[in-house]
Formats: sequence, C-alpha cells, structure tokens
Amino acid sequence: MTPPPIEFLLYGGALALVALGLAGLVMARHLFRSILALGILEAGANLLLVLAGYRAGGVAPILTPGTLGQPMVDPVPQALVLTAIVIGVGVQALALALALRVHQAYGTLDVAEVRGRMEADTDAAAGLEPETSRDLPAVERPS
Amino acid sequence: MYWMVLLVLFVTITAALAVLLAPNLLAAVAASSVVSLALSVLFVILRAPDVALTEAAVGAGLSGVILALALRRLGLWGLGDDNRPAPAEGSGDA
Amino acid sequence: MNAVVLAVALPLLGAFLTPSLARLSLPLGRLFGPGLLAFCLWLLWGIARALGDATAGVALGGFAPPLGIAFHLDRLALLFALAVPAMVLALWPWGGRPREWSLTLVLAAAATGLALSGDLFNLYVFYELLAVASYGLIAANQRPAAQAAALRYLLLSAAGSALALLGIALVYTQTGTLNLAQLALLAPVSLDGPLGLAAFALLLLGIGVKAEAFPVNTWVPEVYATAPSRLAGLLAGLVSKLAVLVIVRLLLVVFQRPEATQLMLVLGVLGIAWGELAAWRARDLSRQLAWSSVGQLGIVFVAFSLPGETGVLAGLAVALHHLLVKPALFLLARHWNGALEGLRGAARRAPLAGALFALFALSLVGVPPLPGFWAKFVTLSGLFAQPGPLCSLAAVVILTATLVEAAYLFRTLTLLFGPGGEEPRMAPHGALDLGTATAFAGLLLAGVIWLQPLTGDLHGIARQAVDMDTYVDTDLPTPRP
Amino acid sequence: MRNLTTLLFAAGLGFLLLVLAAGLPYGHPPMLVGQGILQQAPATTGAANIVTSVVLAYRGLDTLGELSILFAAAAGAGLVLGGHRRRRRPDPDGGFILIAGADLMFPLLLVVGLYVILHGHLTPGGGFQGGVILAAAFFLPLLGRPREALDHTAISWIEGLAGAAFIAIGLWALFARGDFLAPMLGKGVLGQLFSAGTLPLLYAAVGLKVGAELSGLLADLAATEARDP
Amino acid sequence: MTPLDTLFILSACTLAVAWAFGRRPAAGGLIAVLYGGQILALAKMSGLASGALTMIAASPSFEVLGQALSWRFDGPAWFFALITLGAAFASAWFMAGEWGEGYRRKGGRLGLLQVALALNVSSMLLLLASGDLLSLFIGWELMSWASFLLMLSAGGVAVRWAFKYLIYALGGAMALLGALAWIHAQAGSLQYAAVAGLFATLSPGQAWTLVLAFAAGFGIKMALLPFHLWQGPAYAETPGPGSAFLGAISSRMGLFGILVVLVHLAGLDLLDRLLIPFTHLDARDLLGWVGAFTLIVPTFIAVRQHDARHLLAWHGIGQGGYMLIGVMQGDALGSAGGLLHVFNYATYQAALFLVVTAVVHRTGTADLNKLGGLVTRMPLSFLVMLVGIIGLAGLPPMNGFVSKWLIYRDLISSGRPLMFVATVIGTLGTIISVYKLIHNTFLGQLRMEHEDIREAPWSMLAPMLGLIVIVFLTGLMPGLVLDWIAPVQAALGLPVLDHSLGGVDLPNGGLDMLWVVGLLFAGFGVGALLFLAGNRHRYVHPLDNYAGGHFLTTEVRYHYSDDFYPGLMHLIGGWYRGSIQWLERALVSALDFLAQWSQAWFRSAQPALWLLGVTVFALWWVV
Repeated sequence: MTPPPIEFLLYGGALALVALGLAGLVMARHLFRSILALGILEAGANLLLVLAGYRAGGVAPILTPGTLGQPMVDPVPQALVLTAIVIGVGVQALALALALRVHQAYGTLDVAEVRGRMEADTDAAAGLEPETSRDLPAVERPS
Repeated sequence: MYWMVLLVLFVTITAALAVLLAPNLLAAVAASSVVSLALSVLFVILRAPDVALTEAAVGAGLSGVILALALRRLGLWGLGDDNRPAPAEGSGDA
Repeated sequence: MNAVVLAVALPLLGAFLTPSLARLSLPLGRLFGPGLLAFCLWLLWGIARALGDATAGVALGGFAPPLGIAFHLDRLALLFALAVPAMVLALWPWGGRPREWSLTLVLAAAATGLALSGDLFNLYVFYELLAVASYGLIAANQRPAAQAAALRYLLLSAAGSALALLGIALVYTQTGTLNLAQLALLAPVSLDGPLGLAAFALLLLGIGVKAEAFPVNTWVPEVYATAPSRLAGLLAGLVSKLAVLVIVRLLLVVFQRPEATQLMLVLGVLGIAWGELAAWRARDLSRQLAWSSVGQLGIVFVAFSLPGETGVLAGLAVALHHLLVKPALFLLARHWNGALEGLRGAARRAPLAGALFALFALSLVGVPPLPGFWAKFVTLSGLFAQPGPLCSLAAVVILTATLVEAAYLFRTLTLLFGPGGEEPRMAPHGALDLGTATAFAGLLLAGVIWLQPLTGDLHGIARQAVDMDTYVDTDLPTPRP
Repeated sequence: MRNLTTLLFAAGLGFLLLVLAAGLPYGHPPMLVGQGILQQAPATTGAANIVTSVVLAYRGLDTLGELSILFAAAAGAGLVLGGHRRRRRPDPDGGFILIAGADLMFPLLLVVGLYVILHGHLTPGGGFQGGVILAAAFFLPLLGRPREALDHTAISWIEGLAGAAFIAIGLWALFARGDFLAPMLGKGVLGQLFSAGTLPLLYAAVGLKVGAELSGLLADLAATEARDP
Repeated sequence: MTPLDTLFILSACTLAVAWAFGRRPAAGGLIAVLYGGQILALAKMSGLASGALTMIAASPSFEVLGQALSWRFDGPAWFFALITLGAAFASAWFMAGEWGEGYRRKGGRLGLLQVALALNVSSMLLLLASGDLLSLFIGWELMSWASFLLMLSAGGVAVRWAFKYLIYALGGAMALLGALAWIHAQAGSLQYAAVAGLFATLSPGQAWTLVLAFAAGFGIKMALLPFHLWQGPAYAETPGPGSAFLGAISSRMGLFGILVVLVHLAGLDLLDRLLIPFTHLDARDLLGWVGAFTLIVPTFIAVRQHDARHLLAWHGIGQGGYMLIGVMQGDALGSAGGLLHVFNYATYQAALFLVVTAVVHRTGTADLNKLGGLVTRMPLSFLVMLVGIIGLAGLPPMNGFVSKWLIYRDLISSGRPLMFVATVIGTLGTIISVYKLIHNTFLGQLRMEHEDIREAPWSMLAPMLGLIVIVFLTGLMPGLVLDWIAPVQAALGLPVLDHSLGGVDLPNGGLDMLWVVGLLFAGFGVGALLFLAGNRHRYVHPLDNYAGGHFLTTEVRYHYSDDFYPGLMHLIGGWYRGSIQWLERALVSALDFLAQWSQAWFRSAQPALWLLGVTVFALWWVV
C-alpha cells in the first residue's frame, strides 16, 4: 500500500478541521464549547487558504540575501490568513464577553436552556403569556 | 517532510477531537491551544512564517489567555464536569 | 474620484476617536459622528453626480487593480453607498452611549465598503466588520435576552463567515486572484466545474446569514425582538440589503450560471414560505415584522435570481422598497411592543402613527398605486416569463404568501384601529421616531408620484449592472487573460 | 438522534469537500496576483517582507478593516461587560512569584513587542503579533496585582489616536499622491530598519492600537464579576 | 377637458367634502347633491348610452414600466356607472337627514361612512373607466379596499366579517395579479388589444389557467359559489345605507370584470373551446352552472336567516347567479336579460335595504322574530317593501319580472331545460323567503313595544319611494333600459337585442309589459270594483279574535314568525351541513399548523444544524 500523497493529507486535514468544527458547533450542548468549535472551523479554513498559496519548492516570501532569485510561495494568501486569524480572535473575544454576561444572567450556558430562557424573557418583556396560548384563528366559523 | 506533516496533522486532528470531546472545558481550552500551536508548526512547514508567528501569538497565546480568563469568570475553572461550577481557585492563568 | 475612499475611512476615523472625544466633551462626541456621515453623504452625492452614467474603478494605494484592492464605482454601488449614510443618519442612536455611536459609525463604514468594493476578500473583511459591529450593538442594551440573542447570532454568523472564507479559499486556489473583474474574466474557464458552484454555495450561505437567507435566518426573530428598534430597522432595512447586494454582485460578475441562480431561487422561495408562515402566528408586533422581513428578503432573493436586466430591476425595486418600509415599521412598532392583543385601539390614540403604519403595511402587501405593487408586479411578470415550472411555482408562492402577509398585517391593523378596551399604559411615540417615519412615508409617496423617472433610473442601473464588459474594462484597464 | 444526524451531515460535508478538493491544484498555484506582487513589491514598497507589503500596502484597506474589527470587538465587549459595577471582591494578589515574574517580564515583553513591531517589514512578525505581546506585557502585572486597574482613559486615547494615525497616514497619501494608503516617503535600502517608507509607521500604529485594545479587552474580561450568587 | 374629466373631478370633490364635513349630518344633503351632480355629468355623456358615441377618453394617462395607463368610458362603463351613481345618490340622500343624526347619536362614525361611500364610488368609476388591464387591476384593488373600509365602518362584529371579506378579496386580487403578470410576461403589454390577441394564441392548458384565474378573481367579488361565504354577513353588518349601496352594485363589479375580460377579450368562443374532459361541458357551461348553483344555494340559505339584513344580503348573492347565467348564454336575449337584471336588481335591492334600515331606525331591531304588524304604523314603508319584494321575486308588474322572463325565455329557446329548472327553483326560494321578510316585518300582530312607532321621516322615504317608482316604471316600460343595454352589448361584441318600449317582440311570443301591466291593473280594477260595490267588508281589530276558546290579549303572541317553513327546513335541512365552511376552516387550521411548525423551526436551539444540512445538500447537488 502506497501512502497517500501529501496534498491529500493536507487538504484532508484542513477539511477534516472544517467538518469537525461544524459538527462540534452543532453538537455542542455548552455554548463555551461552541465557541471553541468555531475556532477549529476557522483554523480549517485558514489552513486551506495557506495551502492555496503553497508552491512546491518555494521559499518564504521574505527577501534576504539567501532567497534572492528563488521561487517564492504566494504571499497573498498569507496576508489574507493573517487578517482572518485576527478577525477570528476578535470575534472570539466578543463571543466570550457575551457568554459571560449570558451566564451571569441565566446561570447556564446550555444551548437549549439559554434558548428557552431567552424566549421566556422576550415574551415576558412583550407581556405575553409564557406558554403559547393559541391565538384565535383569523377567520371564524360563520354562525 | 512527509512524515513531519503527517505527525503534525495527526496532532492537530487529535487535539481538535479533544476540544470537542474532552469532558471538562479546561482541557478543551488547552487542546485548542494545542491545535493552534500544531497549526503554526504546519504553517512554518508551508513556508508561511508570518502566519505561523501570528497563529502562535494570537491563536495559541492570546486566544488561550482570553479563553482561560473567561473560563475562570464562568466559574468553570477546574477539572470537574463541565457544567458544574467549581470554586475559583489558583491564579496561574495562561 | 479617489476621494470616495473617504466615505469608508472617515466614519472609521470617527469611530476611533468618538469615545475619546466624548470623554472630553459629550456634545462634541454626540455630533461628531452624524457630522462625518453628513459629509460622506455630500461627498458621495457629488461623486455620483460627477460620474453620471459612467463607471469608474478606484485602485487603492495606486496599485494597479489585479494586485491591489479596487473599488468599483457604478450607479448600483453608488446608490447603495448613498443609502448607507442616509439611512444611518435617519436611524442614528441619539440616545446611546459613546461606544454605541462608535459602533454605528463602524457599521456605516463597513456597509459603504460592502457597496463599493470590487475585491472578494475585501468584501469578506467588510462583511465581518459589519457583523462584529452589529453584535456589539445588539447586545448594547444590557438586556440578558438581547445578549443571548447576540451570542446565538454571533455563533451562526461566524460559522457562516467561516464557510464563506472556505469559499474564498476555493476560488483563490482555482484562480489565484481576488479581483472581481479578473475573476469575471477567468470564471468561464476556471470556475466552470462543480468547484465554482460549490464556492458560490458556500459564499451564498455564509453571506446569506446577514441577508436572512433561508436556512440561516433563525436569528432574525430573536434579534429583532430584543434589539433596539432603530438598530432592528437598520439591520432589517440596510444591512440585509447590502449582504444581498454582495451576493448579487458575485452572482452577476463571477458565478453567472443557471445552477447558481436556481439555488438562490430555491432558497428564496423557502424563505418566503417559512417567514410568512411564522409571521402568521406571531404574538407581538416586533416579531411579526421580523418574520415578515424574512419573507420579504425571500422575495428579494427570488427577484434577483431572475436572469439579466429583469432580475436586477425587479430585485432592486423590491429591495429598495423594503429598505424604506421596514425600518419605518420598526420605528412605529417600538412603542407598540407588547402583545398584539394588547394593542387594541392603540392607533386611535396615536392617529398619525396609525396612519403611517397603515400606509407602510399597504405598500408592503402591494396595493396598486404604492411602490410595493410595482416591485411585486415586475417580479411576478419576470418569473412568469421564465420557462420551467420552478419559476411559476415561485410566483404562486409569492402570491399566496402575499395573501398570508396581508391577512396578518390587517389583523394587526384592525386591532390597532379597533375599539380599545382599557387605556393601555403606552408611552406616546417620540417626535424623532414619528418624524423619521413620516419622512420615510414622504419618500414612499414621492415614489408614487415620480414613478416614471424612478423606473427609468432603475432600468439604467440594471442595464449598467449586468454589463460585464464595462465592468471588466473599468477595473482592469489592461486585462490579462 | 441529533448527534447522529450531525455526524452524518458532517461526514457528508467532509466527503463532499474532499471530492471537490481532489480537483484542486497543489504545490503549483495559479499565482496570477502573487507573481505580480512578488515581482513588483520590493521596488514599490521597499519592504523585504513581502507579506508585510501585501498586508500594509497592496491590501492596506483590509488591514484597516481588520483593525476596525478588533476595535469593534473590543468596543462591543466593553459595551457588553461595562456599565456594571466593578468586581466587589477582586482576586487576591497573585503571590510573590507571579508579581516578581510579571515585573521581570514587563520590560522584556515590552522590548520584544516593540522589536517585532518595528521589524515587521523585514522579518516575520509585525504590528499584530507585536501588539499581542505588548498587550501581554501590560496585562501580566494586572494578573499579579488585581487591585490595580488599567487607566481606561489612557487606553482609549492610545487606541483612538493610533487608529487615527493609521487613517491619517492614509489620508496624507491621498492628499499628497492622490491615492489612499499609497506608499510614501523614501524606500530606503532593502533590508534596512529605516526603509520601506511609511510601512513601519503604519505597523507601529497597528501595534499600538492592537496592544491598547487587547489590554483593554483583557482588563475588561478580568474585571468582570463571576456569576452573581 | 372631456366630460369624463368633469365626472372624475366631481367625484374627487365629493370625496373631499365627505372627508372634510362628512361627520356632520347637515353636510349629508350637500354630499347627496354632489352625487346628483355626478349623475348630471354622466348624463352629459349620454351619447354613449344612445350609441351615438363609442368612447369618451379621460385626459390624464400615464406610462409606467412601459405600460400605458389610460381611462375612458364606453357603453358598459356608462351603464354600470349610472347604476353606481344612482345607488350612491339614493344612499346619500337617505343618510342626509334624520338617519345620519340618529346614527351619530348611537355612536356611529358618520364621517367614516361618508368617506368610505365616496371612496367606493370614486374607485368604482375608476375601475369602470379603465382602458387596459393594469388600470383595471388598480381600480379593482382600490375598490376592494374601499369596500373593506365601508364594511368595517360599523365596528364590532362587522370588523370580523369585513376582515373575512378582505381575505377573500385579496385572494381574488392575487389570482388576478398572477394572471396579469402572466399575460404581461407573455404578451409584453396589458393593453386590451394585445390581451385579446394573446388569448387567440393560447394552448388549451394555458387558456384554462387564465380563464379560471380570472373567473376566480372576479367571481370572489360576485361571491360565486365556492367563494360565497363572506358576502352575506359582510354586507348585512354594514351600516344601512352602506349596505344598500354595496348590495345594489358593489358585487356587480365582478360581473363587469367577467364581461370585459372573459366575454369581450377572451370571447365566448374561446370558452366554448375549452372542454372539460369526460363530459360534454365546456368552460362556458361551467360558468353557467356555477351561476345556477350560486342562485340556488345562497337563496335557500337566505330562507333560514332571522335577520332582515342578512336575509337580503344572502339574496343578493343569488341574484348574481341570474346575471351570470344570462351573460353566459351569450345571445342577444340572454345577455340582455342578464344586463337588465343588473339594473333592475340594483333598484329594488337598494329600496329593500333602505326600507329595512328605516325599520331598524324606528324599531331598533332587524330581528324578524321581534317585528310584525308594522303596516299600520309605517304604511309607506310597507308599500316600498311590497314593491321591492315583488321585484325581487320576479313577478309582474315590476321590473324584476322582465329580466327574469328574458332569461327564462332564452334558456328554454336555447334548449337548456335543466338550467331553466334550476332558475325556477331559485325563484321559488326567493318567493318563499321574501314572503317571510314582509310577513314578519309588516304583517301580523303589532308588538306592544312598537305601539308608538311612527312612519319613517321623509328624508328617508323620498329616496325609497323614488326607487320604487323606477322599479315600477322600468317594469312598465323596460324598453327605456333596454335602450341603454344595446350599446353595451355592441361594445362587448355580443349580438344586440331588438326591443320596443314595452319589451321584446319575438317570433313565437314576445313580451309587452304595457299590455301585461294594463291587463293586470284591469284585473285589479275589476276586483276592486267588486269589492267596493259589494261593500261587504267591515274593520276588525286584530285582537278581536280568539283561539282555543280564549280571547287574545296583547300579551299573547299569535304572530307566527319563529321557525318559519318547518316542513321545508325538515326537507332540505340536511343540505346545510356547510361543507364549504368546513373547507374554509380546514384551510385556516392547516395554515395555523404550518405556521406553528415554521415557528418551531425558528425556535430550534441549534440553528447551525440547518446551516450544516443545507450546505451538505447544496454541495451534494453541486457535485
């Protein structure tokens, strides 16, 4: 059995991270873990982007006396990933701040419980009964 | 290089699985830092030192600190089950 | 022409400085942002006037387009770019805290950038910027429900962005460029296979989160019910339209393929059905409006999925109409935020608000002389002109959904105007909210009166938007195949 | 049940993406833009680190957006966390080792951070990475002595002015050269510290802003009360 | 400025006056005068009615989205406009004096009522004048909303029915809009000529779809059979004069639409070509039979009503069936009968609604079980109702007889005995129920609480009496109206009926109402002579009577009003199951269920699942 080619490994790894991240995001019962899963999802996308610029036999795109004249890898995706990483951490920090507050208010970060508490809160603010009392159908039976 | 990539990827995926499956969140946070570190190694292999540095500083370092800090404020800092608040103790964040 | 960058840079400058300025002097901080936005409005207006029917490309930093980031200025872009400062000014959070002003300015800058940018990754950055600013604003009112909604929205939206990034990575891997004009040249060859479609699907779903596209719109009722009404108006009216604009640009420029439009059509139809159905049983006004907005965005999607000029014309008409109507409705709903049953007779105590609400609702349903009717008519006619049962089905769904929408909106209206039980303790509408809503109503009626020149303009915009040769020539003076 | 569905979907997603990826080129990217930049960048910007050229010059607007995202995230977090009373019971002091370690690390981190920022156009690293290190430098003492608070006014000013400086450099270019964020000043000698025109200045602004924002953010997070009993 | 412009301007003025002063009862007279002015403006266009002119255009026209919008009057428009304005004039006059004051005193919103009425008239004129399908649709929608406003103006229970109407009307409007959009997509134009050209080229399937969409769209306004549930209560709960107006003409706009689109543009030949598989029927027969069932079912529902207003309103639906049958006959006689019935029906239906309103005004109730014997107190009103129900029942010498006779005659001579039987059954139901109306209201025992009732004031009597004079005169001389109908038929491409002042002259037995009425009155005269000459009568008090050996007193109710026609009800009661009501409820429940389902979807705790799922599906579809 020949080992799989390296690009298969790399692409497979990146996509596995994406799939794992999404699966984790969906399966997590704890919002904190959802945030972690989000990080993995982003990491997978970043890896894919870096792969997009990789050039076999290239050197890092930094001009030093040693690298002059050699083929370099594509610098653009690297710049993009740089941006994406920072964006990712910004979003993560904001998410954590929100999670902190939600936990403070509701005492839980369970996905379903937070959903339920939020709904109940919103309903209460609107002055609605907590449980769905059926609205009257708009069109009544004629007498 | 081939085996190096294989090893790093193996570490990455394992750590990612650990993030999702670890019974307690502290371990998950640690695992997510491992994912970032492994990725930054991979980035070096892929001739992207800038990205590697960023991933190490931001992904592993900063994000780890933020996560750990948040975990502590959530009262989940501990090695117990991840939904039971544990008393906050210790001070060696990050 | 290069000064158009100011429309993005100045609000950001304002955003950076506002918190510090507000520490120095609150009135200064309060007026700084609106002043900058007014300047941007004036600037963009001047550019739009100078540009006329022509198009222009702006190479940022003077780097020739495929290398650097390019802004693409045409009438479509400028129309939405002009709408941004105008709408943000109209819905400015006067009562907020300095950081809210700051975030609103960021929102404005990002939205302007989205309208103007001609670079795939730049669009992604602005999209994220828009998203992050809106998370902060949603959660700003410190209500736990709002924060929970913001968190859930954030998780969904960030997952969507990651998918969009994946799509961008796929595109870049395949083509090696991010410039939309160059992508337009390359797409017929490089992005022809399933890969291109997959990239579009990922981008559509990712950006669709903000555009309230079908499977990723669960955040809509949660957020709009808890966010401040001005922000809800901004999100439903402006932000969603800009996300749609991005999708449409991508569709027109890069992914011009029948499968792509079909995907959009299907998602749009599902969005219409889900939104209007859910709104039928809504129990309070803000969520009713939120779900109705999901349905309306579905119509926008369906309209834009029509091929060629018709599609852009129809989509623009529906989108602009919704852009005008929904924020005004949210403003009016702000003081009628309780259970629907509790609104009995509310409009009798606030006749002007009631009349405005009725006007907007009528236009939303599409009662003939009002602009909403024409938008819907163009869409339906375009749908029927397409072969294939899917389009006809979409038309039938739109008609049925309109019926449902009319039913619940007028159930609400009859409640509002019906005999009131006891005097509810509702604060009267603020003069600012009412004034803004009245101004929007004035614009709507002006649309009725100047319908003819308006449709002429929209035709011109649509013709220009689908003209890919001009697009490529503008942004890539020396195209390299 | 849901987990099973999810796993199925996720596996399907992975498989489908893999099928798609099978068609992707590896190791020989099209590099339409990349090649052009590699050829032009040294001459146009004068930076040895071409990634830096891309980040600050060719895609400078992206970087501005990125900065703004960090700013918006920090401001949003401030909005979310702020407006509440400070922690009533701050954490106890971190103990001698932490305090001493922090004091010791502070200058070191500061220097490293500044070095990384200022050499961004030459070597890997730059404003973002250096900014993170700066933030760590300012945050560590806070861990040691939780009772001390960061000066939020100063942070706000640094943050605002650094951001404004970035834009101001861009505007300067706009008025002087007609293009927003166009490279200005002399290119210098490739590889020298004082080269690459305005790029080091921009990276300095970025670094300051990132550092200020992140330390503000960290301080906000650290100052938040654990769950109300 | 054309006469049509004058008419529109006057109509707008009426609306403005109603808006500004409508809430004051005193302004009612002015408003009525303005309606009169509109009738005069219409009279200036009488060239359309005499056939001297074929069209009068309005000056303004627009172009939107490449579609020209224009307005003009022709024969049919003039004819329907005359009925509209006449009904509005009568209603406004009725409202002008005491009724308006009384309505206002009881908390009614007179201003809203006046505005809604004026709005209805204006929008109907706009609809009638439409020169292309787009302006037709605009007028149609405006009229729907105006009717909605009029229906809910009473508030209370009326709102619910108005709302139901709105749903139905919008459903119809959506069917029309869909048809319009389809036509626009195919023909690129909505001008009548282009539409007619398109109809000529359609495949049967497309033609069926269009015909059904138009028939449903217009039919909902006419309350044709599957869509009949809304109209009765909605019209009945409208304040009196409003319901007179609505009952007289509003539904007929649906007929107008059918005339313009299906009869004129599509052509009856096209309907003939659309065969229903496995039967010998075609689309035209289908519409005819829909008319027949619309005639029968709501009429027998009317028999069951205990409220005079509801009874009349349900009748209105049935009478629409006659018109549709007549028009779908498509020949000179039948279509003239259908069109004439529009006019005739409007006159007596308005009179009947007004007289019921007058009774309500005096007694405070329209409940047929709580009235009776009012003939001694309100003799003139009784006369109005008598003439009205004779017309409604289609008996000589009133005008209803003429139109129905034309339709019967045409059905027989064109060989449709089954449909003839259906119309006769409908007429039977009409006679039964209108007898219930007049018996329970005016005949029999006067209730104690109504001892002091006075005759309705002249402000109310005058329009009613005017209407019954028309009912009688056009019954006597139907040729007057048939003169106007000839250009209508000509404009719609139907054969024109030869007629005389007294009626029609047909090869085997025509109709001359002058003779019929003359004979009838001669017969009455002889009877009266015998009666008077014999002088064998004496007056007896109603209580001068006994039953079961007991003398009656005022406390004893001997007036038989409850549970009318028990035998008949026993026979046909089983048919009142209301399967269509069930359908309506089922639709609403289904909508509710779907809505709940969709809300549950929005409530899902983990929205990313859908993101994941749809991504997978999209990618799967792509790959």
